[in-house]
Amino acid sequence: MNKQIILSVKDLSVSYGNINAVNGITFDVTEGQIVTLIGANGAGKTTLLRAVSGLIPYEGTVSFSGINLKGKTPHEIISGGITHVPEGRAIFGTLTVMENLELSAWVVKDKGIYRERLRHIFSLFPKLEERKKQLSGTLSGGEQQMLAIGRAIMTGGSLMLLDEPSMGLSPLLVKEIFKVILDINKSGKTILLVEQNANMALHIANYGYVLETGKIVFHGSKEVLSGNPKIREAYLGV
Amino acid sequence: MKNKLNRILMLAMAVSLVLISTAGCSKKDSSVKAEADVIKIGVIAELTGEIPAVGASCKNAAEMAVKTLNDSGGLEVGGKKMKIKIQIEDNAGRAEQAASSAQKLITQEKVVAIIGPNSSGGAIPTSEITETAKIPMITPWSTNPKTTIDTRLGKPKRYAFRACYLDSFQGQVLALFAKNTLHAKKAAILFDSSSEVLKGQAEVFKNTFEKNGGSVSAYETYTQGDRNFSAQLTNIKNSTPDVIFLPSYYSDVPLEVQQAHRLGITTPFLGSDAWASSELLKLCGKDCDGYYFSSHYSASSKSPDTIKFVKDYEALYKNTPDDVAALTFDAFGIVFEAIKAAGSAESEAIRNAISKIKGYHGVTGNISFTGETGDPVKGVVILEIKNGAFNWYTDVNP
Amino acid sequence: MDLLKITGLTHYFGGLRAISDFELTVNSGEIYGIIGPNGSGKTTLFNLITAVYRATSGSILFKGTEITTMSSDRINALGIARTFQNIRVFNGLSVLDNVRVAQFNKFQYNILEALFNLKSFKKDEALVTERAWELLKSFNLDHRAYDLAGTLPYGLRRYLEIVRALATEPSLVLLDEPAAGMNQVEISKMIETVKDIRNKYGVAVLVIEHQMSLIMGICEKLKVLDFGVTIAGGLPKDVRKDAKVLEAYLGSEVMD
Amino acid sequence: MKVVASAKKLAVPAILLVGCALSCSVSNSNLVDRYVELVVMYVGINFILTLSLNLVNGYMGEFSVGHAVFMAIGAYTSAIITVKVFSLSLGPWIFPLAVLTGGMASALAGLLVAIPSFKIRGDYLAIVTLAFNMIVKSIIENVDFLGGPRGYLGIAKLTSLVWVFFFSFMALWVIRNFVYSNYGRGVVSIREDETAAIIMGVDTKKVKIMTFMLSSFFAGVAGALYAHLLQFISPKSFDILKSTEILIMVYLGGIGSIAGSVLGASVYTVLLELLRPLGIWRMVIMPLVLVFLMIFRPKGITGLREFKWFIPSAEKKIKLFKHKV
Amino acid sequence: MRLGLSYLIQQFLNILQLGSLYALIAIGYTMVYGVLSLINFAHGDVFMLGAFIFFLAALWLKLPFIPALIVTVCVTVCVGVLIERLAYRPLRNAPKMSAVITALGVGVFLENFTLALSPYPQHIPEIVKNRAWVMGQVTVSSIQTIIIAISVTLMVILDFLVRKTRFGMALRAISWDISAVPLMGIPVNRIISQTFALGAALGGAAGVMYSLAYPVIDPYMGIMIGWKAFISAVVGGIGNVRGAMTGGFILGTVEIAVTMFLPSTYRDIVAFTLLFVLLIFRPHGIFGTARSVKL
Repeated sequence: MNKQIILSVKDLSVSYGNINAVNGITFDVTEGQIVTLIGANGAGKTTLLRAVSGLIPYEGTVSFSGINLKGKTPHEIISGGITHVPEGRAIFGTLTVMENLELSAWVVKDKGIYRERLRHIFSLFPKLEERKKQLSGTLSGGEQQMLAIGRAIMTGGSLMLLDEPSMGLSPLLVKEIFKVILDINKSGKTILLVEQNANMALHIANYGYVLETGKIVFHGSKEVLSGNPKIREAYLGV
Repeated sequence: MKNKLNRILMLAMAVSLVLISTAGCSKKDSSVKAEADVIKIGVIAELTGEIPAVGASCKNAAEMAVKTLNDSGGLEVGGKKMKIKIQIEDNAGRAEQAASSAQKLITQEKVVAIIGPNSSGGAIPTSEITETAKIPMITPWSTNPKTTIDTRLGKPKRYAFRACYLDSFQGQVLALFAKNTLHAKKAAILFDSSSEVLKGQAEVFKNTFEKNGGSVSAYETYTQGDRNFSAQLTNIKNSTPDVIFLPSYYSDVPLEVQQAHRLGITTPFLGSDAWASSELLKLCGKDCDGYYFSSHYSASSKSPDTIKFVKDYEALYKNTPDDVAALTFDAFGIVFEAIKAAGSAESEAIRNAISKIKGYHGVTGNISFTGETGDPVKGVVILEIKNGAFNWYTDVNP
Repeated sequence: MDLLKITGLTHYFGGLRAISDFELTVNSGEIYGIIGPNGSGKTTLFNLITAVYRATSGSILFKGTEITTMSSDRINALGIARTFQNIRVFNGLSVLDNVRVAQFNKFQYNILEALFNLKSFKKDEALVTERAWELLKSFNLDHRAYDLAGTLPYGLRRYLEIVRALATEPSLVLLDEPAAGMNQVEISKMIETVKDIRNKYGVAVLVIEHQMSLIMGICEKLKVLDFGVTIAGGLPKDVRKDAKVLEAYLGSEVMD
Repeated sequence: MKVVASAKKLAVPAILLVGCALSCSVSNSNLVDRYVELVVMYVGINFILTLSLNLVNGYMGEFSVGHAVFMAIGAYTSAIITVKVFSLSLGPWIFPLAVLTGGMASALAGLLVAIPSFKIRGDYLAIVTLAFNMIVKSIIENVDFLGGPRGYLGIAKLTSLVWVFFFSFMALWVIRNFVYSNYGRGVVSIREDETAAIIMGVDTKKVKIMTFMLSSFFAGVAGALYAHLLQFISPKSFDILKSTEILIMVYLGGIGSIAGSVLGASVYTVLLELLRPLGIWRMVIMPLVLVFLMIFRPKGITGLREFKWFIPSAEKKIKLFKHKV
Repeated sequence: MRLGLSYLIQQFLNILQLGSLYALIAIGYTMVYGVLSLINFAHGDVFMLGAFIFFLAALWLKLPFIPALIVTVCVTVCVGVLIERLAYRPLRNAPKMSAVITALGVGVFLENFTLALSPYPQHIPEIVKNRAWVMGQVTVSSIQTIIIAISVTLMVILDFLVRKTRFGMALRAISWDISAVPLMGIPVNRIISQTFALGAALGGAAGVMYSLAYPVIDPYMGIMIGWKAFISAVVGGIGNVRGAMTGGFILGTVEIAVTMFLPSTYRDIVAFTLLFVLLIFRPHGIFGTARSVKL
């Protein structure tokens, strides 16, 4: 396997006012892998993802496939190949399922690719096809998460940032979603997964970073992290 | 941080105080120097705000009046030719700005008399200030009776004059005109209820008309800024009047008349002095043909003064002077006449001379003051709109 | 004695059931924990108790008084205060004022006394200010008392929120994820703080938390919510062994 | 120490006394031009208006756009009193009473906006205040007793520099006391987070009623001073344009700050006079100045900071800090 | 007779004309509010500019109606976009109220700038030959027909645009949650500019039609109608395009109905009192919904 680094983050810091939400973080994501960032609420995970996709200003460098992303607009970054499934899903409630998907195809110019991806999404989530005319605000939590992931697939790109996909979902649904994430990964996408559900995240990930108050405190392969007693106590509840 | 704000605040206050006073002082110096051979008159006009057209006419006529006089060598005062200088201030159509304009003209510009403001809302507060400062003021256009009367004491103000007739007189003339000349038995009225002038005209018309045996079949209103009168006109149409009295500003008249025609109303309209602007002809086109209205003056009058005024004004400003322009011109004429008669440019002398003016030949007819009030004795002109022009129809003198 | 007694509490958002048939009894001076995955209805429960939302059905009794239909400020006056998951201190007020404003119900002076700066106003203000200082001192916030709350670091704002809640002189405090975003050292400090709230101020605590160390460290009783449904309850040591809880909250260990 | 304390106690009455004496002598001597004096009086009246609107829009964070209506109610009420009483020749000492009555009437009207504000917020509340402005203006136009569109006449010139100073100072002192009391803190807590405020026991209904009433009280006072300065009031003086003018002064100076109101009212009023030589272009330049100011100082001139004289001594240590609203 | 059928039909036509003009302008307010939560107080003045540009196009360039309309719309679009760029974009992250005050300032600037150039009201020449058809006691004029037809067409097109096109979806997405929109790869700034362009286009078109119906124009004509259109937008539920349309027709109906049944002097009192009452019962307008706050 060609182990190329696709995303490289160096000394990334973000502050809101005087508060440092992220404090000098450095990490890499290797192509084709699932990398997870775990940590409690407020540890800075979401901020980190928002910085990577250009939504908030930051210090330090983020490069994607060797291209420095600093100063680029989210629009440029997204069309450059990074997709971001935000925390809380952020689907557009007043739009139908189909409209949500169509909208996320903004950067897709080719009709053929659009149809191809649509088929792919509906094969992953047959439920979405059943509900494609329904207002997305009326979907259940799990369906909304499917739609959010579906949108990211539609946008395309080689790296997918996933922010807490398991939030508010029943265990059964969480399993289903994580299975889909694995599938997506197998289809060739690199995934950067932010999760609170450390057990599940480490279960599917190749590599993990542990965040605490804006800093990385541990990192390692999933075996290393799962074996670390401190992490087991703090995050795995065992 | 605190100190910085401290400094900003102190600085801002100091700067603004210094600025106002120096602005005042520098003017004072120059006026002292120039006082020897220049008479300064203040003009307060509605250059911005709700009736900018009135202000524009007033400003044009004022500049023309002064230019004409100065070009002819100036005004002879006590054997010496003196030039007139005017200072024009904007009151934005608002009472407080009219007051500060007046105060500024009096205390800083040291004017001997003030022409304006035209709207009663500005003229009344201004008259209070000129009364205290003992400076004569002539409002060209404010027809509100209270402009020249001190309501508290119930007697006329000493320093407030006007160049126009009163609303009550005009309203009576129009009601009688509708009754006797137009032979109307039923009249409908549509007016701007937010305008003190127009509401006054409507009320007087209604009272006089009913007193003389007529009936008012519809009494409809709108407020300033309205452009759609269809609902009111539909009501009027249903009341089948013989005449529709329309005390409306000339900018509204075309809309009302056109909308009436679109609704199939054929009843003739009758207007007041608020119609009197050459703009009306442009705005209204053929729609107003055959209607009568009252005015302060007629641009088609055969009087030589009027003919010259209209010619000069058209040459300068490329449009026919409206009544505000004519009245402003006359107001200046009255002041010049008074200065000449008094042989002095002192405010008190001017005031006394104005109150004694008899039979001044103005653009708007003969103007006399009784000496008791600031209201002139002068006639109403009734005009007919015909073939895109205002034609003199009749004069009604008190 | 039952301080808070909730029976049959159910709430719907649109057609979605956020919480259903919830039962809870908190005794005076007790520390009670509520856990469950994100979105399982824990914060909704707090919002129902403090009347941010109105319950679809069920009843909430506090000190024997029905508070289900009461307004939020009355409920607070009765003795329930809370903190918020995503800190909601008044950023535009100073730290001191955040604590003083929470004593709104404790003021005796009327509006005229305030407007004209009369004696009773000054006396009351002095008392309230003193109380605020005491609270700030005991939570080590006094050195930042004059700063705007919006300028405090994250951790201190969490404490400020707790101080603000205590300033209302409650007999029950609802803490919504007090240790979110904290590391182990900070969590142990928070554990001490929560214990203090009960021991020093005699206030019962109902706490939502994901940090197991905090929950296990302080809670005398636990309730586990999943999808708005109570799936387990009882003593912490029993709950953590419950299979359903492990499955729902901690995530199943094995995946196929 | 004791001397200092008692000196502090006397500071407020002392400033008031000295200020009154000073303004009295200034207006009776010819030290200051009448024009400057008039402009200063406008500044004072505008300051009261700005400060009173700042209470609602700045401190409480609502968006009231019809503030001129309260001015109108104060103006008409006080004018009716003085005109009726003066016809009985009862003497000018009735004037402060008339001003206060005008304020009270206006405060009662404030209740009419306060009550809908429990349910209606933001832009919808803005429309409620706007509608209220239009309704009252239309009522005045239709009531002959109030002079209709012709305006109310016969008002004596009772407003002098002394009274303007006195009421400006009272407005400043009273509103300062309010802002630094628990009510004031409650007001700011509503702006910052209304839900949190009510949960933390702030009686938001009471606070809203107090704030709207106090705000409209002082707007009424300003209206009364205005009426007795210009001796003429008509519905047009209190239209939506007047309301807009007050709004502009509030945001120009800076919200949530007494210093902001002082600066907003003086800069606006003085600038309007200073730009007079520009004639018709004055009203073109004025809004441009405003737009540039907002772009370069989006939080107004003071930007949420307060001038230290306006902070009670007990509160002085509170650090001033720019922050986002 | 007063309330005869033909009278009612006549008044109904009046309502349609007035209501559709209010609705067209209200849409401009509501769309900008949807994307930026900003009350664009300058919109009434863009409408006024539309009338003036139409006047110039008709008088100076001697253009017939349709080309004059197109020229007007193009110019107002430029003005709308320029206002957004110069006055609002620098304040995108500033407190919301600063932008509102800036909008007020821009409005006053436009009014007085126009006034400085043209102090007298202007008359629009009769570009469209007006004909009146009389049917019994009902009179229908060609201008009335044109206004209603064009307004309704524009509204149908806009409704289609908002509901069916990608631009419309982006618009609705932005009003729902602006923060997530960039993540779809959508250039938010461009959409906002386009929204301003569209709003200004509708404002300009409304200006043209307004000046057809009421051919006297002056620099302050946008103030009152602007406020009324804004009220319409709020009544409908601000941010909602269909709400703005409904609100416009409701305001038109109320204003005319009051004149029909009560002395017209009471029109403002009754109309605004009704508005007051409506907001008490529906604090978020007719189509508006409260956004729940996450605690």
